[in-house]
Amino acid sequence: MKNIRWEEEEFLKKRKEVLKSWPTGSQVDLEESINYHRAIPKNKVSKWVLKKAKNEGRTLTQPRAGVALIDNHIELLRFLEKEGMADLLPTTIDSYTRLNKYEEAQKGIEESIRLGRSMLNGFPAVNHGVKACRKVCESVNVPVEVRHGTPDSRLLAEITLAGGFTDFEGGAITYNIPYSKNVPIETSIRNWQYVDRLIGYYQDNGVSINRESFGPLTGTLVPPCISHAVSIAEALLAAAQGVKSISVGYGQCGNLIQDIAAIKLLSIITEQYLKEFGFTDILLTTVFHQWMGGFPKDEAEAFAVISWGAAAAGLGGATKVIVKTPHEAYGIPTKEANALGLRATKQILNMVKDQKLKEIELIEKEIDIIKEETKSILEAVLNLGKGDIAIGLVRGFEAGVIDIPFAPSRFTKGKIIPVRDDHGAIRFLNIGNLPFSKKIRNFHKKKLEERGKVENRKPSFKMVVDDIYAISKGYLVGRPENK
Amino acid sequence: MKNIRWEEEEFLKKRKEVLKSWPTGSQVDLEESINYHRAIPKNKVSKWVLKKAKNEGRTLTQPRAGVALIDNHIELLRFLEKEGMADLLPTTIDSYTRLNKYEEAQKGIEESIRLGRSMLNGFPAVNHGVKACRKVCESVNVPVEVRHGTPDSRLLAEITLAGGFTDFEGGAITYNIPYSKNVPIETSIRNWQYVDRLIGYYQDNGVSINRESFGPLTGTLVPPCISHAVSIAEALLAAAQGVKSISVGYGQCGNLIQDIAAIKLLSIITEQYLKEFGFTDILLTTVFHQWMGGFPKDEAEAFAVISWGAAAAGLGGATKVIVKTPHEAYGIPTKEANALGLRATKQILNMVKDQKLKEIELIEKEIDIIKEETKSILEAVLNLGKGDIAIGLVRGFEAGVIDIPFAPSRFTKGKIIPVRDDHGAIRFLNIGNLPFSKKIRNFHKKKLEERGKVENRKPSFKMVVDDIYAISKGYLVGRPENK
Amino acid sequence: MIAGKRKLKIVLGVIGSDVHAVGNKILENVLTEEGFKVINIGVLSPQEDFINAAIETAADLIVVSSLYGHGEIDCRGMREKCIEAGIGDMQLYVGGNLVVGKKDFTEVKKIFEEMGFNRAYPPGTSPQQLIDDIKKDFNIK
Amino acid sequence: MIAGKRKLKIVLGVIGSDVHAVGNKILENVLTEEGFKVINIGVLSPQEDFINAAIETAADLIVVSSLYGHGEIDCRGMREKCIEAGIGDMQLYVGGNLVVGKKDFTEVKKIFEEMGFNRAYPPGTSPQQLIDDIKKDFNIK
Ligand code: B12
Ligand code: B12
Repeated sequence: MKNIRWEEEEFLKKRKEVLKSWPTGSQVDLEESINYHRAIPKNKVSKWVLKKAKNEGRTLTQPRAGVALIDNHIELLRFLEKEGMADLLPTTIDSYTRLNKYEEAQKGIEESIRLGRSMLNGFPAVNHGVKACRKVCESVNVPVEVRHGTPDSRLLAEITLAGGFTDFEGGAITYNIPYSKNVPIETSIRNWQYVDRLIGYYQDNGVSINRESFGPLTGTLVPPCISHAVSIAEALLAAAQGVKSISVGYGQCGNLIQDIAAIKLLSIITEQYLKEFGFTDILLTTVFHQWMGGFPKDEAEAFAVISWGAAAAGLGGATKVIVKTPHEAYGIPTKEANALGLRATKQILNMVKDQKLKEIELIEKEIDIIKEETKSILEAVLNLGKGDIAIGLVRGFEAGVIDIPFAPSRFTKGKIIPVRDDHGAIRFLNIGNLPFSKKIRNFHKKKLEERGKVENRKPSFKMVVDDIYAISKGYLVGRPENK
Repeated sequence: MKNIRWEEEEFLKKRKEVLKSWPTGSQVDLEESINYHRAIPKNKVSKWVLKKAKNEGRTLTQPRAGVALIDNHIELLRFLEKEGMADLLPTTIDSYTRLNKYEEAQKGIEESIRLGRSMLNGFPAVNHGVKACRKVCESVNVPVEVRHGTPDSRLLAEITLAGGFTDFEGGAITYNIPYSKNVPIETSIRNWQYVDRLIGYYQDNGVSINRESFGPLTGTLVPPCISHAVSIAEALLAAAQGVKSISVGYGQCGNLIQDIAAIKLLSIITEQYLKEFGFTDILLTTVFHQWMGGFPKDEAEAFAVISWGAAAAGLGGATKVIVKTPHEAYGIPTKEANALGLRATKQILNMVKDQKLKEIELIEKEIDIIKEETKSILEAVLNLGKGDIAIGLVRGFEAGVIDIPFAPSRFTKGKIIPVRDDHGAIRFLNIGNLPFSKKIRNFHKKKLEERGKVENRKPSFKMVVDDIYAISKGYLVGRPENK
Repeated sequence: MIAGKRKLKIVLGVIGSDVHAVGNKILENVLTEEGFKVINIGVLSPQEDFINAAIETAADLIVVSSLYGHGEIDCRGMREKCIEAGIGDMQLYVGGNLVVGKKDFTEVKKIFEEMGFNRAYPPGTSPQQLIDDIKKDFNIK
Repeated sequence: MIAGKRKLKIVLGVIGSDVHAVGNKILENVLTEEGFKVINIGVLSPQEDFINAAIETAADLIVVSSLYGHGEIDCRGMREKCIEAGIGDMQLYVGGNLVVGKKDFTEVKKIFEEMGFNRAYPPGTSPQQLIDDIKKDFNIK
């Protein structure tokens, strides 16, 4: 396995296997699907909508949404388009499908019909098949993206792309490490190379599908350099298979300076790496995820967290923001709650869109830090891969020079421990095996000493736990009582 | 009339008159009230709570709230303390009382009893009298402030201060020009000198009552220099009568840079003027009002506006923030809606409280602008008053060197016209008679040309109207369609 | 309005102890631009001022604003006063934030219609809506 | 726990195809610090793994987490499987975000109690609540 474009033959051979893995696979006709895509108007194609937003400096809104049954799902999306004024729509896939458990998904569909409410936490697109997907995409007037969390999404990609979706989220790392326990990185890279090649194939035939990397990873105190390194790696993997429209993502940390620095840097540094590897004709856009960790239960407080995320997304100039809802702490939102999150977000975006935050030294300094960290990680990864990012990722995760906190997967060391500094920016309590310079190590140490002093306690795992709960309890930094 | 401390004799003579103007006046016994205040614990005294917050760099929350009947009002305040976690409570006075129409207020009380719902937009404290006020203040565990909009609040002050309130909002300008049509400035200055002297009298006897100026004025695109000049003037008026605890206020503009600059400058420059006039022992705190203009009707959008205001208040370091509610566009909020606004606000404040926005050139530049403008206005006012701010205000408003936009009063020229620039900061379309330097005039002209160019239209009153509607329609800057 | 025809005369003001001046200024501006003759008596206006202005100018319509929540008390008896003053068939519109609190508007509308107002509008009604209705009621194209 | 006494043994895990690892890690941490013996089978755990672990370690209590919304499907039949496996009287607690969507919890509680769970908890229940209830149920002071 290497980060090179798959041979057509190899790809086509694999396709046959993949399409056989569940009956609906037989519904896919690639040539017919390419023609189908060619007829989709530009305002319903992610790439074009993203490109326009990028040029205009606007931030688009997108919810998460998916229910078990086709008609309900369509109703849901239409509602979010109309009442939520969503610029982009999603189809969030259920967790059984994500783990290729199509039989359980089938049970979920049947139970949902029987009980008259969605028993699945998303839309089981594979079970529903190509026609159903087209029906979904045709029923709205904006692009629809497949959003999931699937280590092996080859069949899902085949069916949904044939089904008219123009955007596909995920990646070999971002949809493996936070979403599974036992999938080797080599396996998920192979499977995602397939997906990327499939999209590359569409691209070769003039059809642009956008590929988005899932920036937030475990959603839990992920330091920007970690998600940046992963996003860049996934961009390089996708580009190698011929993908030409790529979005890289980032999950809000909560400290405004760090968030603006991170999202600004993300687009600059990813472009640089793409260029360095010879990919010069790629449309690169950014995605900002509103706070991905535990939410407050109170809806007013949730609105505040949503609004704060919208503000950072807008001020940071992200191309799109993924929106949370006031139901976040409880469960999959009703369509009404989902629309509320969207409308609050849009109000903030519109209020900040003309505001420029310029000449801020703190942001520049933070950019320098994240940049140096990200580069150290990627350099080490590439070294281990002898210049090949795919091999480098496998070896890098093994060595822990790249690592993801709080992940279920046993293929990441899980040695790094993040924690907030005294201003709420996410720093490292434990750097694990990350290949950071002495300067960077000292930087983090100093930052945590600063906080420790204020709180009159040593930085420890207790502090981390406090930080994990903090936002859901109404704070950014998890202080001990009365601090 | 001059800005000098009233003679004791003059004051006591006036008191007799004032207390006779409505039967409940006879309930006031000043010496007994002073003793009553001495027994109030510090955590229920505004000055001490504000001082603590100022020292700790915290931003306190305070709602607006008031209903016609005593028990309902108490229930309301208790609810806001408990469910809204309000740090400070208000008692908002109804509009009849504000205009000294105690007979109509009485009708309102009776109608409210008859119909079983509040027919008044606030608490008619004068009609209810001293004991009722004490009952209100005693029923909660945080300081309670009288918030109103009364050009002649002498009796209101007598009754509510005797009634145990420890904070009193308003001022000769801020509670006249936006709140009445026909009250000469000289009259309102006299009446507020009385109030300030009354508070000074309490102070002389060791009882600190906080005096807050109503920064937002008409709540409609008020440029910071205007409200700053007025706030400083009212601080000087209060200080001259012996008031020792003063809060100055500011209504959110919506542009983050301008808002942070304004609230930061407000405390610095007011301190400077107080010092210049020899008042060195005053506790000065600041108040930030969440957006005071027209609100969006949609509650999710309203939450966004509330959150954005909370963010600016917190990042700007205001001592207290006055909180709006998701019902703002409709009517007096229910207690539940009021608590929602408070909780959203607190969540944001807690999330931003450790975040420092430093080294921002844009903020420094904005501070310089507002400072120069404010100083020009105050200098002109003081010149006209030959160094006396009271006389200067009367002459200054007459001359238009100080002026308030969109006000009902005929005692302000109403010649200045504010409008937003391309980034949403509030600038001047028409400078009226404000004594601005050529540099400042050019600055505003350039800023508006910039916006005009972007929107392809000449800055005009149409632009102003668009700006007035903008936030309620989901934007900060009122662009023409499709801009 | 049809050019050449007599201009429709509208008395405009904010009733009672209400000082909300902004909407009033905008309404004056918009109605005037639309071609109506506006007599704006401004904020803090008692019922009598509306009626006197209407009589003095032989107005066709009175547009009452009430924002601050006392609308229900302030507007009571206005139709009766019109009748007493001999302009009992005057068109009366009212709008703004008519009652205290956020209430179901159908109920509020009923209250004001029973008071004798010809039209009553919910919070945030656009001036365009008002213009459209005036044109309908006065048969203006 | 009373020192010297046998430690209470708790099997902990996240059921079904659920990968939410954070709460699980924290629960392990907190329960261990409280003095319990925790056998954490982690995320993505089928019913069988819970039961096998409980049998192997002779556990006193199984604490099931389900965050992702499929709890209702994933937990069905668990009590029956316990009975089959000969640990029919095992204490079963369940918590997390048990069903799809924001629902009235009394209803949800009923569903899980009818399935044979001894206790079922609403979203965001604090670990302290869990500890308190364990102590109550197992008579630990
Ligand atoms: C972080 C997060 C993620 C991360 C998880 C990373 C990882 N691998 O751990 C990522 C982004 C990968 C993710 C993925 C998904 N998630 Co998720 N996620 C969250 C989120 C925001 C926070 C969870 C968290 O870590 N909280 C912090 C910890 C400390 O709290 P906790 O998990 O609640 O656990 C505590 C308590 O619940 C309690 N507890 C737990 N178990 C038990 C048991 C007992 C007996 C007791 C007493 C107490 C108890 O104690 C724990 C410690 O305090 C929640 C929403 C929220 N809570 O705000 C959604 C949420 C749980 N996710 C949800 C969903 C649907 C998904 C996805 C399907 C994607 C999607 N549609 O958006 C996938 C599922 C993937 C899968 N197969 O499981 C839904 C579940 C919906 C429902 N139940 O109706 C939630 C509620 C969000 C929502 N409102 O839609 N998610
Ligand atoms: C700015 C403002 C103020 C400013 C007013 C400055 C001034 N002198 O003009 C200040 C700060 C001084 C103020 C004071 C008060 N206010 Co005030 N204020 C507002 C606010 C935020 C915006 C009003 C505004 O200017 N909007 C912009 C203009 C363009 O819109 P508009 O006023 O709604 O007018 C438009 C429409 O209503 C419509 N319209 C108006 N009349 C009519 C008539 C007809 C027939 C039609 C078809 C349409 C129509 O057309 C207008 C133009 O588009 C509103 C809440 C909101 N709307 O968001 C509260 C609000 C009106 N105020 C309110 C209150 C209670 C007060 C106070 C009593 C203080 C308090 N308790 O907070 C005092 C009252 C003082 C008094 N005696 O009147 C309440 C009224 C409550 C209710 N009805 O239940 C509101 C709704 C806020 C709230 N939710 O509590 N206020």
